Amino acid sequence: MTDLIQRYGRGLSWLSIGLTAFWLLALVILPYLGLFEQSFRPYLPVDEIGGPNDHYTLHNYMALFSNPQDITLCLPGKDTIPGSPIYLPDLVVNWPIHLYIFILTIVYSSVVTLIVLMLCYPIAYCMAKVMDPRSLPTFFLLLVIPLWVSELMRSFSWYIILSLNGPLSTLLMDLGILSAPVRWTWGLCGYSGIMVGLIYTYVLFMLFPVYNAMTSLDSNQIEAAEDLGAGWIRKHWRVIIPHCKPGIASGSVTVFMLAASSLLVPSLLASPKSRWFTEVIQQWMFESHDWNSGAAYAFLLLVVCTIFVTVMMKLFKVGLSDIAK
Amino acid sequence: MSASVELRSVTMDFGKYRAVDNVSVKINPGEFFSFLGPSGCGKTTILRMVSGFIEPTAGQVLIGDQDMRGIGPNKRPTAMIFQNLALFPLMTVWENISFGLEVRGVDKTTRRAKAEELLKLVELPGVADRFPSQLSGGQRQRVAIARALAVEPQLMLLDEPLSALDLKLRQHMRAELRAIQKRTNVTFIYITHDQGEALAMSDRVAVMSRGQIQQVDVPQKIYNTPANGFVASFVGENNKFTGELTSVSDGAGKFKTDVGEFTVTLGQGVSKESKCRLYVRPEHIGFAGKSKSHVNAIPVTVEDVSFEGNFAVVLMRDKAGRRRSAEVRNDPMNPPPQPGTSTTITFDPDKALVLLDSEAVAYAERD
Amino acid sequence: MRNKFRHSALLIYCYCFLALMLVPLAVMGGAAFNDSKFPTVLPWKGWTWRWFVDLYNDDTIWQASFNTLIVAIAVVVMSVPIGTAGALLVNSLKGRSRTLLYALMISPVLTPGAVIGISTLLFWFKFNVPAGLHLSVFAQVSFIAAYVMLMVLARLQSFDSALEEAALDLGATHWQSLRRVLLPHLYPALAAGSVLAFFQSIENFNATQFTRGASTTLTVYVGSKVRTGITPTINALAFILISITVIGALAYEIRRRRIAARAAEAEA
Amino acid sequence: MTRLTPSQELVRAARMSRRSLMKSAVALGAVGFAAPIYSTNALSSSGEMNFEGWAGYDDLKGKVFPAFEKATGIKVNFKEAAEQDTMLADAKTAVQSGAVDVTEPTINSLPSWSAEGVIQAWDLGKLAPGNYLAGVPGAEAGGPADVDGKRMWVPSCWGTEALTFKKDTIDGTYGKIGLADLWDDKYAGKVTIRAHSSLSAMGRVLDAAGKLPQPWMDSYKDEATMRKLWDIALAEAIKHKKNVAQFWSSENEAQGAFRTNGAELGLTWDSTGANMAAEGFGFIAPKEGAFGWSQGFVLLKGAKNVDQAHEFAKWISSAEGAAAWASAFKANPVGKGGIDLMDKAVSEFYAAAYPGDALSKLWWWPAQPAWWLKTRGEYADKWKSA
Repeated sequence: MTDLIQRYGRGLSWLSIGLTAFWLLALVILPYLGLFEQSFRPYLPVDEIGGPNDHYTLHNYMALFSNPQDITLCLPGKDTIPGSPIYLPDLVVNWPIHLYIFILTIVYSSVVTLIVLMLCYPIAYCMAKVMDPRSLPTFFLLLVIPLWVSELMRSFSWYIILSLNGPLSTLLMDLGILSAPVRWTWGLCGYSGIMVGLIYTYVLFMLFPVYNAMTSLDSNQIEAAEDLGAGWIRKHWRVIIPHCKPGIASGSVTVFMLAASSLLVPSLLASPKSRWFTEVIQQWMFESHDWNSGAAYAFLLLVVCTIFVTVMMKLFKVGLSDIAK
Repeated sequence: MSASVELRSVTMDFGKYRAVDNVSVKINPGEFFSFLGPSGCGKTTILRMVSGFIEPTAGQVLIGDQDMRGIGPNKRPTAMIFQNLALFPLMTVWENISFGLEVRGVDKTTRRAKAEELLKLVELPGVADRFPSQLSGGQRQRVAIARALAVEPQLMLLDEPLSALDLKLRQHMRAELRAIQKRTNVTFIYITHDQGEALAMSDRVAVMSRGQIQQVDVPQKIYNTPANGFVASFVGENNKFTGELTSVSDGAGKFKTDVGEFTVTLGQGVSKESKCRLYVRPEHIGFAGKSKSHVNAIPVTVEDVSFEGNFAVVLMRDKAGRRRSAEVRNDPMNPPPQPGTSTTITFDPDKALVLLDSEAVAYAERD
Repeated sequence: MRNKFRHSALLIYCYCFLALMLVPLAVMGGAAFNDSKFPTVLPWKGWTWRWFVDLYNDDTIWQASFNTLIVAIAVVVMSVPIGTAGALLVNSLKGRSRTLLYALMISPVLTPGAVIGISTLLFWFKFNVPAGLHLSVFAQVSFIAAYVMLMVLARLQSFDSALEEAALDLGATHWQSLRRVLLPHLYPALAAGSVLAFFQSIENFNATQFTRGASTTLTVYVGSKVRTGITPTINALAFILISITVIGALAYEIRRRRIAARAAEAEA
Repeated sequence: MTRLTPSQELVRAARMSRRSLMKSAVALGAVGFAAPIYSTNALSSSGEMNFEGWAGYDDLKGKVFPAFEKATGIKVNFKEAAEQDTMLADAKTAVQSGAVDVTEPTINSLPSWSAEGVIQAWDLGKLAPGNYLAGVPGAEAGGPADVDGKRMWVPSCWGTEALTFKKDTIDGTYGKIGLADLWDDKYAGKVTIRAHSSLSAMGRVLDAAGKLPQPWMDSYKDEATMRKLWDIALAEAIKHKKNVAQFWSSENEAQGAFRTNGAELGLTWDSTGANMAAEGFGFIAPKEGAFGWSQGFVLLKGAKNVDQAHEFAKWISSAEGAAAWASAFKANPVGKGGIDLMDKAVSEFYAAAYPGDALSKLWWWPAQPAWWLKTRGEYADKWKSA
């Protein structure tokens, strides 16, 4: 705080505090409070609100842990590709259905984040250190073209591409690679379509921060590492990645959060086996009209994802302070 | 215009750590004043208190007799040259230089003219439209100086600005800085851990250790009559002897060590009871061949001779196995003894100083 | 030499990535000319311009596009200063308070759009602010500012605060130092943040849906078409936008190359 | 010379056009903060009404509302909503703001609307109840449209959820094909269904086969019975999950399933059947009877244009209005004489879809109270993620 005033003076400090306060109070906290309060009360008809049944309860939250269902766990390697040669025994568990969906959402969001990171890192490196900087604006412009088209339309084109009689199957059959068309959204335990859609939709949210971090790395450091005989793996692992950690962390947090809270992509690119937690929230709110439970689930998603991100950052030894050093 | 600076019992604490401990010093207008000390001695903290980035925990900072408490860095008549120069990477050279004028609302033509003029002053014409990243280290150095001068400060604060330069350039810039200071007659406060820099440029030097000033004096006095063991060992080289004073009389005495007893001169505040050591600078050591007629003589074996151009350093071991060194002028007629030979070194009593030993010495040696 | 080979491989990878990013757009663009009511390229039912004609005649789409643009601009104008202020604030805090503030700031990113929309609507309703695009702006800013904050924060950490001190020391006010020293350093992040904010706003569906009142934005319009079936009119609009961007990018690149060639000639 | 960094390039570029940049930034800012002004809320109480209805039916704006305005002088401000749930969500807030007068939910969701307390009763004196076709749900007193003896809902059009099939591969003769076919092994990977309707379809199949301990209709009575019956239906459905090519939840998804995702048989809305008709697909009522849906108007509490709203509902019950409304939705009219004024293609499509006794076998979706919807959601989740 004193640091803020020292660096930016009183006027600017108060301005930034004021703007942040407006944002967090008027646009985030206060609006959420109403729903937050509602999430602790049962869903009741209007005339019973305020009546004897209207009391605070954790019931809406506990619903996540009710309704167990026999679920045959899908293990990677089995069922991923039609006619996969690997045989794994079925693993049946009896889990609360919404908890199961919730766990899958977190797992698949993490995988998506990881894949996106691996896709983006070389590109960010290339853009920052290899590409002719004068070509960058063009490259950027072309990269953001997909953003002109709404997420819905983009996901819809992927739906078309990945569907049974879509261009991908047709192309591969014309090339003689496939003998029969394939539903590409059914792979990876029924989540391949969703993952493709999420990766495609959120890849730029990783690329920009990592690229940003990469540009601030002095090329001399890379040369120094090369000079000291570091191979390219060591060079990246010991010099470049540590420098880009803040960008990687901020990109990963963004992508993970976006993926976990995405709704359009999982509903458009679903397979008959897939379900995303946001769809459950949506269902609470708009099919069951139960805003109370919907809000409870939404806050659960918020809290658990925040905890998850914090734990992951601890695990990988990236502090918030790294993001905001 | 130049201003005086006075620190009155200034103390600065960072949490539990005391960076500056009750420092008082007065710097005269137009003076080139250096704070010399190892890293962590508190000299940078002093500079930041003068410039106004931090406020002292206790005590006063006065610039031109005015108490500076509560006055921000942008309101003080100071200009700072940062260790890493802190040139604005996204401004061209001339914009960097005239930034101080720009924020004062000076119009562009005047600013540009002033920038060109200053570039001439620092002997760097023709680079006005480049970016700092397109300049060499020495050129950037000059731009930083020009930028600081542009605001016509009464006080220039320099935070080890030469540390990133190579030796040749550093020596050149020393002279340059000194010349600019004389030309502009601005008070300079210079922070460095390089004694050569401090001695060569400064009117006066304050040697610091552990947040305290050990000695303030002109460079010659600092070198020739150090106030204590810390100053002696931090500034220049010394042969150190551990032992005790056996007799004391009128500023002189006898100092007994395990390689003999020597006739010595007593430093400031030394008495028979004080904890002290004997310091003899390498250049004050002479060779007496095998004769032992001199009053202060130590038999040694030569281990190595390193030739430095105008002088040579002779490294030896005394009979207690301690390393000793001597510096002799390069004289082809009278070459230094060859490695392996046994010889005797001597030194005059008035060049053998017994100085107060404080924990600061241990600190400096550890460094 | 090995470096050179690796660099070429990297460049090829980049261009492949770019190409892959554009594949779905090709499918979408192709559907704009397919004489099928369903926006797909397969089966191909013949070339047609009718979707462009439909687009031209669709007043709702034009009104929705205009609304979308207004909202997007308002969102950029609000979320960039807010996100930047938030980043500066977080950056200057330490320990617990930083973690708490940071968590609060990114919480809207994770909150489902419907929740944001509904809570925004209900909250402003208490102050008699009716639903409308202004509430959509508020709802969108609440989470888009977080993206901006993240980008600015990442950029801030590479900033040498000695530059600010240097500016202050030279007599600049805090405001001048911000404007001339810090902001220029943040430009890339601010530019990227603005672009991101703009596009995020354009495609926001859920939060807008609940706050928009009687006005319609493009994505909401497209979303509402899903129930009855999207027609390639939307693809026609997308095709036009994409074409303009591609042509713009190409024109820029050609012009740049020509200027570069001329400069090289002049030097030789 | 050192190469400039991207940020330096940016600064250079920005500097070159700083003036124009500043100008446009200022302009953008001004427009941005002025944006809220554009979202005007036209609320007035004469010659207008605010209607929130289904999105995507272009003829409403193009033909129906102009015709209504011509007939009555009342202008309809139309807000489109993609989902009924959106309408209810909006209605919850409109109760206080009065921004919406009338919306158009389906009759089976009326209990939720009524329980939410967002609607008020119609004044039958200002309507023409005699105009409604007999048999349409809610047309008569004492029917499902009444709450506490008051008419809360009046019909606007109706339709079905029945079987869409690929004519090449499936024999869709009425009486041969039924809901049971959805679960037949020979259609593995070729079926598209809605998660919750398909469970109802399974329930009705099991019911017809006598495999349920009590009638399927009982599952609408209380939660315990519902869970008992739906557990059975769910377990049976999961055994046949491999049949499902794609779950649909909107018209677009249903069409996509047929057009590109290889579905050949589906339990879909009639509109899907109509849209797919030109592409070799047929639409037929299953032998067990089609699911019937009926949508209609509710008057919101806090409505500002009550008289105009009545005028509107009354006009839709006239032959002309009913035909216009049904044509726009490609559905069936609720007013007497409406069928004669319908678009010929539409009326022919329906004649073909309900041959013989199909209309008498219509299985109207029962009223869906809140607890039922909630439980249905749970089962849909289990069914989808199984």
